[in-house]
Amino acid sequence: MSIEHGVHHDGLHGDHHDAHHHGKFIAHHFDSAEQQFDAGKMGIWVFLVTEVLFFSGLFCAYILYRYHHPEIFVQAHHFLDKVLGAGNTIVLLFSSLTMALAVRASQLGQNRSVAIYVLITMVCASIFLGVKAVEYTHKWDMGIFVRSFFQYDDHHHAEGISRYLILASIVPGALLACFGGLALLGMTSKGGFEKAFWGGMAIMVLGYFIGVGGGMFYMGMSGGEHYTPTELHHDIGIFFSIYYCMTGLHAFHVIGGIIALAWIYYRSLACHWRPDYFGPVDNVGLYWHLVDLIWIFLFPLLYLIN
Amino acid sequence: MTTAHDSHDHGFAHPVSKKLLYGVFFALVLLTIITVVANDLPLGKLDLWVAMGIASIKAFLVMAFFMHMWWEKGINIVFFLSSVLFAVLFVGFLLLDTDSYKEDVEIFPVDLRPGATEVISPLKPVSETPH
Amino acid sequence: MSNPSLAQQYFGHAAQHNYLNVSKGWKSWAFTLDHKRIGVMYLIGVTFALLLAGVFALLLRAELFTPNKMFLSEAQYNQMFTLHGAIMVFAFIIPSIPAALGNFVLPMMLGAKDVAFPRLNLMSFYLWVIGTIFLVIAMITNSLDTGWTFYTPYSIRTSTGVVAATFGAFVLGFSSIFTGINFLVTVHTMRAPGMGWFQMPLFIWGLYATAIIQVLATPVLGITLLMLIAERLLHIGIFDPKYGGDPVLFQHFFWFYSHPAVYIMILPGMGVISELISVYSRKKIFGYSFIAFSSVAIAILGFLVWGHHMFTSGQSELVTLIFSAITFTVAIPSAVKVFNWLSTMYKGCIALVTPMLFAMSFIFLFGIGGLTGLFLATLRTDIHLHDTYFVVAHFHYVMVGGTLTALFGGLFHWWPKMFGRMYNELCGKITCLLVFVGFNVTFFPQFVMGSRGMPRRYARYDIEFEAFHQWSTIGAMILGVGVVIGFATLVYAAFRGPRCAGNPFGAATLEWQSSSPPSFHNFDHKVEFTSPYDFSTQVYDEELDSYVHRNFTAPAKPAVPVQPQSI
Amino acid sequence: MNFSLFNLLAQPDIEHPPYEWGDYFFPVQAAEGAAENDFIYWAILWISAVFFVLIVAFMMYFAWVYRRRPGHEKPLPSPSHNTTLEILWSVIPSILLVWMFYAGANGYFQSRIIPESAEEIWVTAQQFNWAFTYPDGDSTANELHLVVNRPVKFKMESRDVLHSLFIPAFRQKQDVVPGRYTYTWVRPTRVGTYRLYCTEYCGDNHSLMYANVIVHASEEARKEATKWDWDLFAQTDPVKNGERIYQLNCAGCHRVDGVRSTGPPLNEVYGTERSLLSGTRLGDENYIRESIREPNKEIVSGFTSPSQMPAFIQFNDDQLNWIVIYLKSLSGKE
Ligand code: HEA
Ligand code: HEA
Ligand code: HEC
Ligand code: CUA
Ligand SMILES: [Cu+2]
Repeated sequence: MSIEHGVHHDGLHGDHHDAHHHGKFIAHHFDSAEQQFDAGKMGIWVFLVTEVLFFSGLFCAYILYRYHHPEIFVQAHHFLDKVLGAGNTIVLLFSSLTMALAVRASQLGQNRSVAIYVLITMVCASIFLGVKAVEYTHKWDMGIFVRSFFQYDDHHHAEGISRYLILASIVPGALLACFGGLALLGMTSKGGFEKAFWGGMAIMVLGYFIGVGGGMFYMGMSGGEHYTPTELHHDIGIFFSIYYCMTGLHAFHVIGGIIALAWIYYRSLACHWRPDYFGPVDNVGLYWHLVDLIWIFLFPLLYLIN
Repeated sequence: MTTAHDSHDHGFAHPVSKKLLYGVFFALVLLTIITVVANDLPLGKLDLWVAMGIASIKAFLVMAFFMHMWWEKGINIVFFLSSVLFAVLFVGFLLLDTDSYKEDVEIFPVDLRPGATEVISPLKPVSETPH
Repeated sequence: MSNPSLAQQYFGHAAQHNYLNVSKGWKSWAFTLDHKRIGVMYLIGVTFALLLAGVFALLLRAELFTPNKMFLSEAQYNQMFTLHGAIMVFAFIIPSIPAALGNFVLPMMLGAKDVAFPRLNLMSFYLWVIGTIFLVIAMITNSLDTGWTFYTPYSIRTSTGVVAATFGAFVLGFSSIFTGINFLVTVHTMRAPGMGWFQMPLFIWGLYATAIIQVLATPVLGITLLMLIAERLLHIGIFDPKYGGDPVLFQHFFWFYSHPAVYIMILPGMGVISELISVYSRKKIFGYSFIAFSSVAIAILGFLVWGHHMFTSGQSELVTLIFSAITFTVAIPSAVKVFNWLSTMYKGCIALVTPMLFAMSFIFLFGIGGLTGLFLATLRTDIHLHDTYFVVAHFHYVMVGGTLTALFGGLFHWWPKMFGRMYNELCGKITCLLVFVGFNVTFFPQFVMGSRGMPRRYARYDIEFEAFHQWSTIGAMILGVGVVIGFATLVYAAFRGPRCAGNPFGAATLEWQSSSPPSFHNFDHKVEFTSPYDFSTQVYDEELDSYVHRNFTAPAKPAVPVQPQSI
Repeated sequence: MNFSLFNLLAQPDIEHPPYEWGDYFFPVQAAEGAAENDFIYWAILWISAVFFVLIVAFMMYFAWVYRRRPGHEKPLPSPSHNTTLEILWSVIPSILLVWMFYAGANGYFQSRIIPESAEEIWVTAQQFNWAFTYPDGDSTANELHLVVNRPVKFKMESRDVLHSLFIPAFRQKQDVVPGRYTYTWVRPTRVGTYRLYCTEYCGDNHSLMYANVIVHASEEARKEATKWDWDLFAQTDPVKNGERIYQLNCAGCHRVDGVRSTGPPLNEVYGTERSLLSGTRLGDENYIRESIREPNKEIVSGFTSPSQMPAFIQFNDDQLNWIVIYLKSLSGKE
């Protein structure tokens, strides 16, 4: 939110302002760093409120359909792989830990540690997306789409790499190339700032490929999600509609989180954080924990049904 | 819980001790493993509630310590919890309603759904697949 | 009374440096972070939306002059009322008072320099622009014919531009959410020193209650519209009965937002009316805390009644009963407000000027609108009245007679503050009269027509309803003229009206302590917190033709104009 | 009564409507529950009127007596709050509101609880037609035939989008929801003809989706009105029968002179290659039958999907055959 302004206002205010030291990042309309921090904090909490209610629509759809058609859910969960889901859960929990550590470091003004912790958080987020990409594309290969396109076909077991997975990896691949290239360019400039930033970005995208690699390796080991039903419930696609909506929306939030984290990473490299100014890290952290929190519920709801 | 704070003063910054953060993380991992394992136990109907109970504990841990809610201002906690309250209200009313007219939906023949004939079978006929 | 010439210097005509002339060029507006400029831009925007949707209203009224086709085909008629309703609701009425007037006034009333998150505020405005553009794109490419309610499965089947329009509404929802977050935080953290919760002006209480709804309800609209888009593009089978979905579920989702949204529309209006009645009666508002709490009560209770739009939808009897019961409870806090306003007028010193006349017509029209809500909340009668013109009349009485009237009253009240110029009182009164008369002629016959069974959303109708429709059409034209005169008066005043000083009406809320128009930082001097309804602090200054604060002392340092900030 | 502004001036011959209008404020009370509905309505109206008149009277009175004028430039001393008053004016309306809720809920349940003895009529709603199927298997389109004083239960089903069955004279309304059944019931108490409207917006011709409700004095009269006139049909030649059905049901949308109107012209359907959205197909007998029974299944190119044409499920095999024979005769092909 609005933070970085006011530098040029110093000294221009009426006398009541002189009592406070207006720091570099205090906006002109706040009286003190603490007021600004409190406002930002409350703002982000209220924003999280809207996020919870945003997801509540999908949770509601989930609960209603599960309550009325338990048989669909029991049948459908065979298509989801618990191990991948649990693995991803732990990746996200770990990212939450590093995020909390980043916040702590920022409160102590340790900008370098913030950068490292945030980078780890971003890498975890990418790993998460990579694993999800494997899960999604594997389902698409078998014709498991949303309700109206659902046409299950067990015979189609991916030999080699899924076409969909290659498509899904185009954007991350391109990003990796871009960031890598920029990092290389950054080598030449002095100060190392650009190198560190773009290098970090490249490492972040690498996380995606780590996730994909890990997911495929696991699939290869376990033979993938095996389920050969004799008869499917005619509305089974609704489960997957809900599954794709929920996890898809969650994935969008993960991507949004990565962008916000990249911004924090950038500002950490620029050494912006001080014990009286760390609001952005704290606020992005809160957002990131919420993304984790939602997954904590999604995992048992979608993957663990008996 | 003040012990969790570093003793020296940072103004409004209240860093949480690393030990606590690591401890919470390990608790979370442990709970994740427990849910996965519990899923295979024959719990019957309780199954869902056990899973949700564990998820709630995990949520509590994340909110209280990672999100510093334990030390948060009361008003922000009220705001956040109110979102859960309203979500519950929303879902609650809908459950109540859909449950009462469920029967009228269930007795409705699937093949009378408007224009539904094309999409009845979710199984692709084997003969059509190239493999 | 302190030195009038000093007062002249700081509150006098032609404030030297104000937020309007502090910087020039379109960029200084487009990228401004100043809540006042954003408020003005919002005002221009919502007025555009009102006129656009108003033209649709007049077109559809014209078509209804005869039972058979005049100049619109059935399909065109359906598009007309859909665009009218959707643009009015999403692009006009929801942002109108909060985002236009509220944006301007709220920080000043709190004695703050700006809202808590100025950049979020600007973003909210641009989201409004983008959302409205999407609605307009839908309008001119494929049009839209689902009704503003987007009920499935018709909204999935129709060939019109549902995706663009719903996406527009989705974006507008976020615009509204951001305004809500901003106001909520501003009220919590940026009140002037000394201003406790119960020293806030009641307009702020209204906006605060509104912000609660915006934050808690609008996200559900967001997800509903996304699911509708997904349903239309991918057929996810949640709302579409063809794939096992449930259309009644969609209605629940929609009204979970859209009922609370009607209180987003009215609560700020009620806040405005509380200010007007008190200022123009020059009397402390009666029952302050009851009015304040009733706003919050309406906001919260408003979440528990959405099912009253679905009494005949196939919703279960049990839920229907519960929703009907809770609906009645909302009437109590509304009644409390009306009675407190009346008591404020009692023994007051009432100036019968334009804003006060609007406030009085608000009480009249909102009274009818609210009371007819009771017929609809009553189960037996709603079975008959649902989806007839009775409902159309009800909601226009509350939305046009209520909110639009309050908006007009508020604009006339704060116009001198916003632009430092006075409007023509006679034109103001004419506007008020035309709007009042035109409005009643338009919508009163619709109650009768609805009771007789005239369904809404009908392009053609049975000849028995002809007379009612004809009166209604004539009234709409009068109303349209009134609206146009009103805006013409205001626009003329903003550019050519006689200059006026800081506080021409003698109001005691903090925004009137600034010059007119306010300077870039809102106040050039230390804000002196006084009770918002203690009019004894305001004394008339003949030289200025304005009121000044009794304890007014000139600032120690002359105010230095500062450069505006932008992103 | 006709209040048309033009008609008041010109006093032309007023076309007599096919249904009854009722008095000024309400349609006639033609079913059980109508009187109760009107009573509750009037009661709320009077309660509201009392409050409203008082409020406006006080407002005008204060505005006049305490208007700002020379000699009255300051408010008079008066309290700024009074808790007793606040309680009073919350509690009195509350009591009235509780009554409204109670009366409304009571009436509502009577309009929802379906008597055991009710006969069951199936209602099929479709853009933009109503079809009614009676217990003895007869069916009618856009005309609902009832017997006075006999309770009927409507079992309603929609073939496409939401519709709503609304009979103002009966004060009864219920949405028809696709994908499930909805129910409502009425007991007509007055012989006559009334309007039935669709009150849930359902697309282009929503406002034309009305029907007439004819309440008969006896079962026999109803039977007479609903049954197909087999004698008339069986004795003339099939082409004539088909033409008659065409005139009654199809002519609104289809012409037989090669000109397109709402639907394609029907004179050359039989025996030619039809171009459909999904490809081409020969216009044979089966195609015509399908077009009538399931118009949505295939859509003629140049028309929108879903088809605007209602599914005529009420035709029996004979009737279908007659239409086919009639269309064949038009095309001149064998
Ligand atoms: C600004 C918007 C606004 C406001 C404030 C209200 C206020 C109320 N509304 Fe309205 N309503 C709409 C906008 C609004 N409504 C819209 C847009 C629709 C239709 C949407 C659509 O379908 O397209 C609608 C539809 C609607 C319905 C559904 C009708 C139907 O479709 O069948 C119902 C049913 O209960 C209802 C009830 C009420 C009630 C009880 C109030 C109460 O809050 C009113 C409370 C106020 C008073 C009671 C008056 C003041 C008090 C006195 C004068 C003192 C005396 C009081 C007593 C004796 C109690 N409204
Ligand atoms: C804020 C909300 C709002 C407002 C202000 C209005 C204002 C008006 N409305 Fe609207 N209306 C709705 C919200 C609103 N309406 C909604 C939600 C619906 C339901 C839609 C649905 O069913 O889906 C509805 C439906 C609706 C119907 C029912 C249609 C139907 O069911 O078939 C009718 C019919 O009379 C109507 C009439 C009017 C009229 C005459 C006005 C008048 O107040 C308008 C006054 C006129 C103007 C403001 C225009 C002035 C401008 C000019 C004269 C031109 C000048 C031009 C330039 C300078 C460029 N409205
Ligand atoms: C409300 C309007 C409407 C009515 C009434 C109607 N139709 Fe149609 N009909 C259409 C439309 C629109 C189409 C084209 C879209 C489609 O293929 O469904 C059509 C298509 C057809 C076709 C296919 C024509 C072709 O060119 O291949 C036949 C046959 C047909 N109708 C027969 C009938 C008969 C027989 C009746 C009366 C019993 C009837 N229709 C009543 C609107 C109508
Ligand atoms: Cu059918 Cu409206
Ligand atoms: Cu409502």
